[in-house]
Amino acid sequence: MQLIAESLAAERSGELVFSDISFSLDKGDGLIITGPNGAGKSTLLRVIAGLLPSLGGSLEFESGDSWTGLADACHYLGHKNAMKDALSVRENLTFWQAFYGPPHMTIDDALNYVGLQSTADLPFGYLSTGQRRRISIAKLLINYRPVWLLDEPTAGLDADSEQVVSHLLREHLDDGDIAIVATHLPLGLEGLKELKLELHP
Amino acid sequence: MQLIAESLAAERSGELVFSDISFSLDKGDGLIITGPNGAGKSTLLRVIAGLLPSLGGSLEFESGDSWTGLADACHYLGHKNAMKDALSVRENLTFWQAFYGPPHMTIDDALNYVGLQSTADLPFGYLSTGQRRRISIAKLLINYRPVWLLDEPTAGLDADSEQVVSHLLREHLDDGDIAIVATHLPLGLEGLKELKLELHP
Amino acid sequence: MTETSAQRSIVTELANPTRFVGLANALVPWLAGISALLIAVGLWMGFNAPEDYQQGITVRIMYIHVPFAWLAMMVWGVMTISALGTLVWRHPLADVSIRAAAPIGAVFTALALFTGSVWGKPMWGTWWVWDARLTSVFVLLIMYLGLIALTRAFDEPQKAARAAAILVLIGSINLPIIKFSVDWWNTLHQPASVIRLDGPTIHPSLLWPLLISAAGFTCLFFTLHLAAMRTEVWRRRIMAMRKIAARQADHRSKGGKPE
Amino acid sequence: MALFLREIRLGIRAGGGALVGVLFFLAVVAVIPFGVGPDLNLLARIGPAILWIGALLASLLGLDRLFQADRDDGSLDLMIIASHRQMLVLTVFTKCAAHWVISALPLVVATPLLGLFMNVEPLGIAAACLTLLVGTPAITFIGAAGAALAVTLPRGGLLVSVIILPLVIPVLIFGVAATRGAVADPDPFLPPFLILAALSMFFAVIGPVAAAAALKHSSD
Amino acid sequence: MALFLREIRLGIRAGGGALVGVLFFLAVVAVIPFGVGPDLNLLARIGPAILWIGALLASLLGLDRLFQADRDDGSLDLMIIASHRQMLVLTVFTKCAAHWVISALPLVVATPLLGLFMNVEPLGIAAACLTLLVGTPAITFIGAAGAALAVTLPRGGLLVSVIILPLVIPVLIFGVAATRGAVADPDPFLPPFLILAALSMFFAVIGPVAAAAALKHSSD
Ligand code: HEM
Ligand SMILES: Nc1ncnc2c1ncn2[C@@H]1O[C@H](COP(=O)(O)OP(=O)(O)OP(=O)(O)O)[C@@H](O)[C@H]1O
Ligand SMILES: Nc1ncnc2c1ncn2[C@@H]1O[C@H](COP(=O)(O)OP(=O)(O)OP(=O)(O)O)[C@@H](O)[C@H]1O
Ligand SMILES: [Mg+2]
Ligand SMILES: [Mg+2]
Repeated sequence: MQLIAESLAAERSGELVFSDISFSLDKGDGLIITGPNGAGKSTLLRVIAGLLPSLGGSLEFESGDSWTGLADACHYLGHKNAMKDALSVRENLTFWQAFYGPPHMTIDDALNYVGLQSTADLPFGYLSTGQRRRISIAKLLINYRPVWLLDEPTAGLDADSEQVVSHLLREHLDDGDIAIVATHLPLGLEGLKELKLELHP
Repeated sequence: MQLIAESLAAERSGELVFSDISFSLDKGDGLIITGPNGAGKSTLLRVIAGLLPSLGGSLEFESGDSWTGLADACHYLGHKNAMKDALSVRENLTFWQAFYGPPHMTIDDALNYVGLQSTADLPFGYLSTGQRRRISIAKLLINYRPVWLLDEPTAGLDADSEQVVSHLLREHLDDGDIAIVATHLPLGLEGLKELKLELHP
Repeated sequence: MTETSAQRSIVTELANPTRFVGLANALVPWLAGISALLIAVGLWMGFNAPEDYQQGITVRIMYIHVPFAWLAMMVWGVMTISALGTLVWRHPLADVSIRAAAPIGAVFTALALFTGSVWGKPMWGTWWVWDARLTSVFVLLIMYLGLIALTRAFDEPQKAARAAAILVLIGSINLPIIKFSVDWWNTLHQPASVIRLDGPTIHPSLLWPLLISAAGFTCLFFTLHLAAMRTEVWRRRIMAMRKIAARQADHRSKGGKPE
Repeated sequence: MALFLREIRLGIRAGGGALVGVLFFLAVVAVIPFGVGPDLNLLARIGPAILWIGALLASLLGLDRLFQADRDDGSLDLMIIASHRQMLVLTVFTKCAAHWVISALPLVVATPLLGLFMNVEPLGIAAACLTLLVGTPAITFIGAAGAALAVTLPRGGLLVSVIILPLVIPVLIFGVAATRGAVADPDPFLPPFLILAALSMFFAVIGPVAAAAALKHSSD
Repeated sequence: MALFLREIRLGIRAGGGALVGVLFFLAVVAVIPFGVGPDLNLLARIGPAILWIGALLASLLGLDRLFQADRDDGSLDLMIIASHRQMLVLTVFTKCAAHWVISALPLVVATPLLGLFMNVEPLGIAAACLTLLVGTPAITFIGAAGAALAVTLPRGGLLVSVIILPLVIPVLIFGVAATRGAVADPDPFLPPFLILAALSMFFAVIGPVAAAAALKHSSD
């Protein structure tokens, strides 16, 4: 498995946000994207996920398996949680599990992992900010995807949950998968590549 | 100026979230609320702001000045930014300034403080997550309120902006005002009281 | 320590309702008996009352139609008082009362409409006309159903309480419209002949059975209302208990894992 | 005042809200003739009523979201907190006023044109415009109360309409009565019109008060 | 399929229950006589038109938020990303189907009752039911395309109303005409009905395709 980006560039409402971003990730590689607010971390992730067009450059993804492309092989976790307030946590996760195809882990196990099994039957809207984020992280587990694109996964999490996320990322990378994480907070992981974006003048 | 809370308690959907919370803040005191996700930090702030009823106990606020009550004398900064995506930053801030009564600082100065003067005429929806949060922090400055209730003010901010917020808080407290801040991240401030909430069994 | 205070808060919350449940337990059988008796007497008298020379046998529908129609309006009145109870005195039972009364009121309204249109077929030659009285009762039914939908839409009774109370208060504006619709617009439906300022104009041989059965149905409403309120109080209590149980079970399953 | 400006700006910036209403109104007026057939006389007779019904239904559009957006982005919380200084009733009133300007006023403006389609005589059109101008605020104010009741429901559109419709019936009755009064000779114009105005005033008070009471306890 | 379930659940859960749809149409129909008067003959004639207008209103009340809600909470991003595996057109189609079930199907179910109230004759009721069943999907699908455009463009709302409602009005007209054709003798039933069915089919394809195309480029 390999993910190679070459001189990516993106613009927002006519202004160049970043340009000439290149990196290459192999099996088990993780990339941390850092930079000040507005540097384009989220934008870069969205470009990688295919939600925004790249102004130039190329993005190549090769997987040994049957994934048809990067969009197909990735979990994207944005700033928003993609859950419905009116549905229960279990209903939300059941939906995404069915939507993403073959399941990987049961919902109860995933909730257990993030320590929120007791909230399974609460409406999602009843959860606290950090609990919501943790449910979104549980969503990464219920279906298997080799590439994770995470945008500030630990925003609003307490110290224990940050640990859980670090641990999870570690496991994911150790399995030979790929992760790209935009974050302001140190994740406490070692051996990751780092990409520092600067505010465009 | 004094803010005294005695044995506050709150419930959410029929379940007690916390009980018997007491604290007392004098001129220049700051209170940091910490605790794991779902411990009730946001709930406590909302109770103090008067958005949720307290199950018992009392909350007393005395100010030398003409503030009629705590609700009147406070700035509440929740998880959400209370800004409209379709309006420009300046329009948003102008509205809140007018809404809150006599202005304290011009909008340009406030934006300058958080380092976002260049975004004044962009629609709020065009900003990045951290930039949005910083605009909300600028909102604290445009009208004067002696009591600040901040719910994770630094979530999503980069290191520099965190500094700015710490600095701002320091100044606010040094002026003899009061601040209550719920946060997971250390603020780098000293001499603040701390209230640790626990997950209710 | 926190656990006990949790229980205490629930106990104080239900202290009043607990007394209420005791009262309801005592009252419901008696009320049920009285209403059964009154309805039986009223209807029996009604069936032995002289037939109307014009309306024939169908006049007997009156002994149920008119009580249903009165009750349809009265129930909203009861709910209005309860709404004041919720909004002004914040009495916990007031909300229970609204919640319990709404479906009963809806059924009475539906029955009034049904008996009315069954009566209308022979009398006016049609099941339904859009006259002011009929339409306003129809609107009342919609209001009842809307209220039920609103209370059911919230997943927590506490949140629904206030919304329901406000809606009931605003909706009570409609009651006088129904009552006086016959006077304000000239309609097919007949004007008030019992409840009017200058005294009833209806013949006593018809009036008495009508009044007795009306009293019977009113008792029936209070029986049903009390019983439904009791059920609602129980339901809320069970919900609260279930939550506590779930939380404890959850803790046991965690097996003392530190939090 | 600032709120009023903000709301108007938002309404215009977001665009379309008003036009959807007007076009729905147009749809109503366009479809009725196909229902009743090409009887111009009849059309002219029921014209005012249709105009009123169309306007009434059109003004339901968008009403359910009156407070929803503010709730979603947290503005509502701040407005509730500030309700000592800036009374919530007043805030609601201002929002209603802005909503009326954005979405009901265009309906009034469109009425003459649509009245022509319906073959309503000029006097009738003038009367319809006038009654709509006076009567639609009542709809907005009642609607605000309905919207506030259901503000916590993400998809309350239908429910809000169910709650509002029975309450606006008096407005409709007197609106149509006044309009008809202006055209048909025996019927008077002024009494129903005055009642209509009174209704608007009445609901201008009741609606915001009820809405504010509902909003105050909606936060969670 | 999971999406369909989710949408239905959401519609019911968040909107106040399955009955609200039926209730809404009852309320709309109950309002009409207050406007046009209690003339049963007249009511029978405008009955079908009212039903169609009610259907349009119910669809419009929720349609504009069809994709907005998904966009606001980030679900839409994930659906777009997954569009290789789970075609976006299909996703849109499913959402439309769910929306139709929630907002238009109750009308079809309630039509016989409503027809009775409006004194429509049995044949007319059957015709109304049938045309509504066949025709309302077109409204939903057209609306979906509009809703997608509204999400995409900053001022989409405006565009939507200009593009969408003109497309919807013909559907309404054919629907009403077909219903009338079944009752009134000189007018034919089959031709407008077939056109209606064709319109529904046509938009069932065009609508989701257009919506998917618009959505694909909506993210920013
Ligand atoms: C669906 C159709 C009908 C509805 C919704 C309806 C509704 C009502 C209501 C609300 C009242 C209470 C009025 C009051 O207390 O002032 C009432 C009373 C009454 N109705 Fe009806 N009604 C219907 C049909 C009929 C028919 C067909 C008749 C017979 C011709 C009838 C005869 C009466 C009588 C005699 C009273 C008692 C009036 C009095 O003495 O105050 N109703 N109805
Ligand atoms: N939807 C949008 N439309 C137009 N411009 C945008 C949009 N979102 C972001 N931008 C602009 O793009 C630039 C980069 O934003 P981006 O969200 O990628 O920053 P970021 O690095 O993720 O910041 P943060 O740390 O605050 O999340 C910013 O200057 C911002 O103003
Ligand atoms: N709107 C709500 N309705 C019902 N229950 C809620 C609601 N919001 C939060 N809760 C519950 O109240 C408890 C406390 O939530 P709160 O938001 O105060 O936590 P918090 O300490 O702020 O957590 P975080 O660090 O995640 O922000 C949680 O158990 C949560 O499930
Ligand atoms: Mg970002
Ligand atoms: Mg919180």
